[in-house]
Amino acid sequence: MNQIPILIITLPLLLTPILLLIRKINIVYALTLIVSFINISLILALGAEVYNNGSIIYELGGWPAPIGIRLNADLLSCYFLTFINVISFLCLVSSKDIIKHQIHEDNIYLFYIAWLLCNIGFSGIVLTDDIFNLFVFLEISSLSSYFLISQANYKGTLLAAMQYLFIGSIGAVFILLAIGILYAHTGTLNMHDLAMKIGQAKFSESIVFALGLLLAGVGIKSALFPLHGWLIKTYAYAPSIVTTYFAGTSTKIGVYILLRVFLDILNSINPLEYYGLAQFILFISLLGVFLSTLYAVKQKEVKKMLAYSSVAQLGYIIIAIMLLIPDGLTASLIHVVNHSIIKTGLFLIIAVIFINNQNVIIEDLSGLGKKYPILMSCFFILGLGLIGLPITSGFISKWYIITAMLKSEYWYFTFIVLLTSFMTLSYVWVLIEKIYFATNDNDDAINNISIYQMFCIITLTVMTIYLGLETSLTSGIAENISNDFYGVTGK
Amino acid sequence: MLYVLNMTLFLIGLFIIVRESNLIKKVIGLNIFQSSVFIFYILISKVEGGVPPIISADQSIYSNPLPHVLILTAIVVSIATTSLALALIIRIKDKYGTIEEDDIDLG
Amino acid sequence: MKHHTVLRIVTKLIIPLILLFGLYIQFHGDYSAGGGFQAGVIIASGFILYNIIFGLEVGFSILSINMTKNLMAIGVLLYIAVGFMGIIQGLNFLEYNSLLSSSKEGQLLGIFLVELGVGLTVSNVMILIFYSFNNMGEKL
Amino acid sequence: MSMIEAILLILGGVTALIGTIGCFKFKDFLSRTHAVSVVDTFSTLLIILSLIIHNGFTLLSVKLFLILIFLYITGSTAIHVLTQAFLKYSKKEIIK
Amino acid sequence: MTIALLYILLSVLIVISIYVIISRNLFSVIISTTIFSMVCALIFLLLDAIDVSLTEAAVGAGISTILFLSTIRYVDIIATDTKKSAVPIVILFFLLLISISILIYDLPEPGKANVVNNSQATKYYINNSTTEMGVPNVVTSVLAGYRGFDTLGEVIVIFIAGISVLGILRNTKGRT
Repeated sequence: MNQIPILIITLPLLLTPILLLIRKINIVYALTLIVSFINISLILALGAEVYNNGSIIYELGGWPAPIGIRLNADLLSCYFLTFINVISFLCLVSSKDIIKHQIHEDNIYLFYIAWLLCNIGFSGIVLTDDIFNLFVFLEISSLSSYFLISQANYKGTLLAAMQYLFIGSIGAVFILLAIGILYAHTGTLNMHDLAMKIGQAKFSESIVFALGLLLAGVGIKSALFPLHGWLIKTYAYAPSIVTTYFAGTSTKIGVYILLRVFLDILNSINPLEYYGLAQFILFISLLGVFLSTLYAVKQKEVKKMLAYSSVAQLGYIIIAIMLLIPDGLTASLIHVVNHSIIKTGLFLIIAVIFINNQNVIIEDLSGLGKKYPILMSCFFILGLGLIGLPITSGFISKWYIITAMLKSEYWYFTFIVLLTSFMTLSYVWVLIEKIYFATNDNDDAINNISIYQMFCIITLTVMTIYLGLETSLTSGIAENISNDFYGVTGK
Repeated sequence: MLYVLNMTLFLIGLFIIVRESNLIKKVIGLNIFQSSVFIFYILISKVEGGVPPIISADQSIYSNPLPHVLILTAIVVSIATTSLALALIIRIKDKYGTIEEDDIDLG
Repeated sequence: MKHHTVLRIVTKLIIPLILLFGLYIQFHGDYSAGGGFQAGVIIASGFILYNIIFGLEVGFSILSINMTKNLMAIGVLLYIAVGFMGIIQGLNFLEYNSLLSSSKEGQLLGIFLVELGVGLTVSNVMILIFYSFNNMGEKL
Repeated sequence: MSMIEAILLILGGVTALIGTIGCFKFKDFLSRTHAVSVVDTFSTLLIILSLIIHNGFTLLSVKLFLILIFLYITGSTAIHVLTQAFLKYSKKEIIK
Repeated sequence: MTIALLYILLSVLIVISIYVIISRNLFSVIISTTIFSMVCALIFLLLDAIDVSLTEAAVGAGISTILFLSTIRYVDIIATDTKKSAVPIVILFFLLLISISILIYDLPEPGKANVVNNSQATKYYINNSTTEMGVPNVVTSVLAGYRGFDTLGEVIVIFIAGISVLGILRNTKGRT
């Protein structure tokens, strides 16, 4: 029996109570890093095996599918697992100096425990093959993220955490009710079993209700356009390292659930084609892309600007999925990874430089080009990636999205994508102009950027360039996944 | 019809969370909201003429135990959320001086 | 609460009953309603009642905050350790057959240990939450 | 036998109802608690007695008897504490 | 008989939740939440879910009341009226209620949900719990045995609640 899938979840899990017993910051930090690193190597091993031999199914407690819970590691899970854990590891490596300034000393070990648990939640969501188990892991990640957010000492932090708690719980309860309705119609909770039985069950209106609830719940988790309010506040007021972590992972998990539920489990009833659901989401997200880019241009605070930009980029991902063609899915999967890396890098640079600042406004960036030459060239490259200019990975994902649009019936959407790219250019340019061409009047001392933080930022930048030049890695796997999804139904 | 009453409860919970400004009442609304979903699960688990799922020799029809297990887990999640929310409320009162969401001024 | 004679005597009278009921729920959960979670909550509420009547200082002298932290970690560890027993013996995670030679006995022991872990964690978390809510200003 | 059970059960229900009506009918706090506490204890006794008769002398009846004792102790203590609190804080705002 | 009682109890729940909306005194709101939980426990009991009923009684009426009461020691007991207008949201409420009622009309009535209650997993649990596990209480055997991984998740959730409350409330001073 291949034990790797369960070790990815249980190894960090075994560590968390031990960390609570130890409570010494340095040991806690070292152990967290070691286990995260082991986890990444496990995931890479799992990914290689899944890529070569097909998906791995792990039955917990030895009980077969509809009776017990099982894990299912397929290509999509490994794809998400890899980048989420890599980002988590890089953020952890660079976290130590940052959180010393932002989090109460006695809380640091709790902070790392919660971080590990949040990551376990993400891994569990991605790996599980049981729809109720997915809800449980969703709650694990949400609860620990409420805690992580509340730890900053900014003015709006507690309120942001509270509002995220309410909206997140509403989303979770929606998903819970939807699972209940699906269970009432099929009598099973296993995803494979459910996928089979939902096709045989007779059509009923309550399934439509369940779909609506699922869409709302997933939309809240992935900050789909009208439900994105929590994201802005959370990103602006969380501890900056937590913002960095969530920018790359938390909303992508929402995208994963959307893919898994709507394109995999419920595929046999074609949920997205009911009443033009796909078109509805398509137009809403398009509006969202446009409006949030507009907001981003208007923002004065850098974190909020990047948060609005995240909403816009998520809009691209959703639009690409909702084209309902294999190329669209490929494009969205590529963009998920590329955007995560770029956004994590940008937030990480902001977090590293402005350790003590409550709000980072654009003026604060003035003249940083001279103070931190290496960091700012990284910022420049990542900014280019955000716009989608060549030699960066952002270009590749924009390219795939536009190709997918041209292939589908919505070719005229490309204009909007180009337009928003120009708007992105305008707000990224404002930042870069400040960095390189504005003179700073205040002489703040230069922060010591530790070698580890430097390493993480350069890694992310190199990844951006590498994925922009060598596209076979992401696009090869993404094409495999989308062929799996659409190949079966022969669309 | 029972489901309609249940969904009324569901919507009232949602209504309280969305409309109320007092954070404690919001948390109570969240509890009501979650309870309505618990009742939904238990409603579908009932078997006519069944007894509680404790196996004994003189019974053959039992209610469905699986939703009970799921709801046990969900109740735990609900109390965890409630305690976290209440802890945040105490801190909010400490920091902003009020627990009325409308009155909190971030200015 | 020094002058509430009735309250104090009655509390002393019923707390053993509450704890006993909690233990009954914990260990009789295989045969009737109940299990680790319910038992943990009931035991915790008995202890919380004691704290409300006699003051937190007395409570701390019985079960300090560090102790509750340790115990809740040990509860989770117990659960995960039972799960890992399966992996060590080449079976799956949480496969209780491996615990004893007979499969049925192994399952029974596994369920017993797991419920014990749940009960330990839940009761200590509830007590810890109560402490945190009522002991502001002192070092937690 | 079942006749006695039924009568006890109905009596218990009716007394509990009377107690609740009393709780709403009376105006001031002390008479309200009086109505609830006295009548409630009696109705509990009646109901549990009827259930014990229904079950005969089994383990369940012993449990019911324990419940009765527990309710007697806690119920009267609760009312005692409530009244004490009223006497102590009646001039303050907490109780309206 | 059971169904009629269920109607009554669910209506009681609705009345209590409307009282929660109307009342501005947090103390009475919290006590009515306790009653809400007790009525929920009764409903679960009527529907044969004895374990859930016990849990709801212990958690909803026990621990969560204690936590709420611990919280209102620190805050104002009277909630102010919200300034938002009620009319549009009430209209929205009834529109949603009507549309949901139409949508869920085809759900199987309680007691007759055969797809769920004759499903493979349920039958397996009931037939094999005693022989495989030696545990007559099927809920316990499913909870800790067949779906033990969910319960592990449950323990982690409560563990997170513990560490979060500890971390959030640490070192906060100057409260009355």
